[in-house]
Amino acid sequence: MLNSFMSYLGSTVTPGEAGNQFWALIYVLIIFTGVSVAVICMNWLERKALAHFQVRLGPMRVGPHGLLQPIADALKLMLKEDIIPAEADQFVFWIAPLIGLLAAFTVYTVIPFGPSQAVSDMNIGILFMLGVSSLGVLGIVVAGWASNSHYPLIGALRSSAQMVSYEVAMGLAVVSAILMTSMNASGTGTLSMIGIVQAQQQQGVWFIFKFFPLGFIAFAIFAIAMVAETNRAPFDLAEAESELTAGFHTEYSGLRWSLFMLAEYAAMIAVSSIAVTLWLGGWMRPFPNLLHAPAWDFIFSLFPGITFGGLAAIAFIGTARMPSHSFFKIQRIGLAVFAALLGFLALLLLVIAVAGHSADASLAARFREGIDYVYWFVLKVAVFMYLFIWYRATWPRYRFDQLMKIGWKVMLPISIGVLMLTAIWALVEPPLWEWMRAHI
Amino acid sequence: MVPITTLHYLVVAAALFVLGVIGVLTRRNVVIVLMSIELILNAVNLNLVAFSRMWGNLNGQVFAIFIVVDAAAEAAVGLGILIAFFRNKETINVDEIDLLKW
Amino acid sequence: MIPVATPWFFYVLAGLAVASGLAVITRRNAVHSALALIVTLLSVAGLYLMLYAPFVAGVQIIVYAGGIMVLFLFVIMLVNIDRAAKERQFNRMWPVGLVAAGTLFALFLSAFLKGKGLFPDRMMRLAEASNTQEIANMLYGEAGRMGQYTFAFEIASLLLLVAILGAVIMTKKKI
Amino acid sequence: MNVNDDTARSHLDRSNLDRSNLDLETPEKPYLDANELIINMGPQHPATHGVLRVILKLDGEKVLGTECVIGYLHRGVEKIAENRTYTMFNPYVDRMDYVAAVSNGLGYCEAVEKLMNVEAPARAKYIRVILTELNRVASHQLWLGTHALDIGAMTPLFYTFRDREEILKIFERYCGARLTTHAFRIGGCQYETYAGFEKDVKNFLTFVAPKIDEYEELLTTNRIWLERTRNVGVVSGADCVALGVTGPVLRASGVQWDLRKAQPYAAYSDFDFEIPIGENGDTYDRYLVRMQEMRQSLRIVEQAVNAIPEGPIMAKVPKVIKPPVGEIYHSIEAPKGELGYFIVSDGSTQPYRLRVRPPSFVNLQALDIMVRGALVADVIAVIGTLDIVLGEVDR
Repeated sequence: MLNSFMSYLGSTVTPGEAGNQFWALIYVLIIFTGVSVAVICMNWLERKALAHFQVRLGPMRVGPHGLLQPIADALKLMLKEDIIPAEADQFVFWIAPLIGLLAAFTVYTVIPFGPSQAVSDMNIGILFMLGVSSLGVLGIVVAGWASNSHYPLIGALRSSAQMVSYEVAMGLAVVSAILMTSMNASGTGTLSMIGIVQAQQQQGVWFIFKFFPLGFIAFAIFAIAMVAETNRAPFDLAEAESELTAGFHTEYSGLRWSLFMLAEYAAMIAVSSIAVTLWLGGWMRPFPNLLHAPAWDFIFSLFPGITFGGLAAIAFIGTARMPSHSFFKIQRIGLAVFAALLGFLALLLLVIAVAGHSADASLAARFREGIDYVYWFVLKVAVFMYLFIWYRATWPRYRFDQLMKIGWKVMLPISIGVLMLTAIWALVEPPLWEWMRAHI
Repeated sequence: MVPITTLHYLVVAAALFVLGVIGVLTRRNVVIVLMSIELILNAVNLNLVAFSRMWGNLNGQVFAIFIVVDAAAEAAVGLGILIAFFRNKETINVDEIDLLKW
Repeated sequence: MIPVATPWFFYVLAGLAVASGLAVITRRNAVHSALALIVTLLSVAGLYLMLYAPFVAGVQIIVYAGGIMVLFLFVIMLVNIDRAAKERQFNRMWPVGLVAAGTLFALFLSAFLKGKGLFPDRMMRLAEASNTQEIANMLYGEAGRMGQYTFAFEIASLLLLVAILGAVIMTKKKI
Repeated sequence: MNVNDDTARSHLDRSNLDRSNLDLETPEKPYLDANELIINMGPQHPATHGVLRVILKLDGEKVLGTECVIGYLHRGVEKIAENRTYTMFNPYVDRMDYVAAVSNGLGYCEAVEKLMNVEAPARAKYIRVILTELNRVASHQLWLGTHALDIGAMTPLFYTFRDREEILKIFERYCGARLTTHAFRIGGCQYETYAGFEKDVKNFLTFVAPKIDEYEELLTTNRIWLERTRNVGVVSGADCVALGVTGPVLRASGVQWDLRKAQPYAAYSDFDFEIPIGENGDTYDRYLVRMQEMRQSLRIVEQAVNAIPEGPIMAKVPKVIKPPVGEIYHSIEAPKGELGYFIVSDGSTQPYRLRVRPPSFVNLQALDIMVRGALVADVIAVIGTLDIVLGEVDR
């Protein structure tokens, strides 16, 4: 037992590949906890960022700057009465949020946070991800049907039509990225998530910049389709609150409703992870090939510490700026403790970075590497998360027919065109280089 | 524990196949009849993939993929017929679809 | 990689598949049937994974569970289920059908038992990592040659096109 | 277009106003596809601007017809008037269109003044114009915020509320109330302007002009906004006239009809302003017209505040108001359209009958012809663009 526990520590493959069930379980637990925490953070961040977009403050009362608001919300939702309408289909109503949640969380088993920081490296990784995330629509459809009410039903029909349509464009955009992985000596591509990032590493370019502008167009299509896929503004027709009151989850309340929210945010992080993996170099730090000297490695490995240090500094400034009134005393102490925690984390990360730099191939070095990978991956995903909030603050909502028009008449043809052009380019480019090398 | 052999998979596939056949033969609801057909196709797929592993070549898996394609086409057309039928007769019971025209 | 194809997995997945398959044909409500069918499909996908057919498993999840079943649910919502659920569920010939199906199952089993020698007890280890690539080679051909199934593949795409057109024409109210 | 054109009147008989095919009693067909799905939108619905109930007959997402059910906010304002003296009734009118209470008060006071043959002094008239136009801006800002929210753009709501706040602050400093102001009295204004009123108004003018550009920046050229509003809820000028629709909805359909120009009341004849009109009569045009109206209102306020005359603010009005026997109809251009008061006096201290012509109520009639054949989402957009206030619809 201890043997298998220790034996994995030195390995450089995912626990799934190493066949180490124990570490796989640990990774699953870490990732699921991490995702849940990320959803909570995202909840707070969305409310705050959205509030600041809209010249208001957002939550300020529960904890300093509303930091404890998500926890209070979660408590409230858990304690709230969980109403099941009398005419609803009890069993299906009960199971619908779980389907969505399960689909959203299962996806995380193949997301590569680093070359070995994933539960498993399936060689059909991306196929698995698309497939399982497409199961999420079942939860929505079934929830709308089981509520036995008109608004949820319309919401469910809308969202199922929407998700199925945008999956097509999404899939084709993904295929064009997968095609790019085959641009190596053997001419063999890969569907494995880790393999895709490694292909970008080998080719020395993020796929967003590959075959410019084809990679970028494919990425843009994916970026639009993924907003539609997760039912977020401006494609949030399924839960358009001004039209369908709340769409498919109109009849849901309490914990079950919060499960839908959890699934939605988890799905947002999941699709952003796909985009990051396919087009933005996954766990790679910027310019790994150009700035590959150990010194650069060291500098970039300081980033996690610096980020947390910056957050701590912001929290400290917030503490200092709090009104000096006895009413704010507890809040001030809370924020100071929070800032101190962040600062401690920053210090820890910096120490690890320095220790990992000095001692090669030690546990610290491996630790530092892992932190680096996860940090860059999470940073890229966080950018997408911010974009989701930004979209929501800026844009009105599309109408259903316009949404369908964009999906089928704009995105699908463009993605097919990009796919064909990518294939042609991939065919033409190597011989062209050969020819140029020979003649020029 | 007995190691799992091809035969195990064949028995599962046979069970699914028979369940599908029962569904097709006895149910009245067309939607469920169509779903039973999916069960049958899945049983066949399971057989093909099991044999593919037994013989160590991939022909069976390729066939399975073709069957999935066929299932998609069948579902689309079947459900299309169902909707057209429902629009005209307002029933989805298979034993009321005994006229070839109306 | 250590194979995870332990018998336990097989028995659980097989049991799930058969049990939910039974639910598919017995449920009164079509939505429940559809949900049961989804469970069956996912367990069968798990069985494919155990048979070293990851690509087929992926296709099963994407096309069946994510595509076809959504279509089914969509149609179930379009037609009125409430009335259908109140009616008689089985047709009058159900004993005949049951007997016929039982006979079929007995036939299968006897064939399996009698022909046990025909099925070698071996289970080949298929190359899992290159599974997708090998399937692609068979479908599309490799190194400039036409694959074994390229023609069939094209026919299949044509079949899909015809199916799309047929479905659209049939369901459109006014053409 | 000439409003008195006979062809416009006869438009009422045209088939697109035919309501006979809206049979809400049809039993539900058993399937959703060729169905008539009947949906109850409201009275508790986030986007019906209060307690409007719209029964929608849908074919999938397509609207086959609508039926408005109103009266959830009915308070019997007109009946109350018969039991109150003219002075006592004055605050009640504020509660009809509560986002444009100043306009309501202006219409009522002017109607009674007209009935009594009294004229408010020039200074009172100018104060009335300033406050009314500020209120128009506030009303349009509220409309813009809620309309954009209905269409899915959350942010403009908070921007407009932030700026509307400045107007409400001016009201509060002037008369102590923010929403239901009761700013005017029969015969003039009760309150003299507070010290620094002019400065506040001028500050507000310089403050809000760039903000209106800000709203426009967010929406006017936004592709999604354009797609959601262009050719949505189209209503022709002739239809508008036939239905009695007034206000920005009428002007967006290309009919240049504004009571401030057509029959100037208060001091409007003194000011130079334009009447913005639209071309297509769609939701986008109505949006543009209202945005322009805000700017024009600011222009009027600027002129008025620069030229505000000195003098009394109250005309000679008896303590007990007893208008002579007779009847009067007086209408003003409220932010939402023509707000008219028809008062029958029997010579006593209370009106014998008082009838309000509320713009929201009349404009709401256009909902059906605007959304028929459109999608559910358009119903929301159209309810928003009609700019109804249920307090005024139901009274």
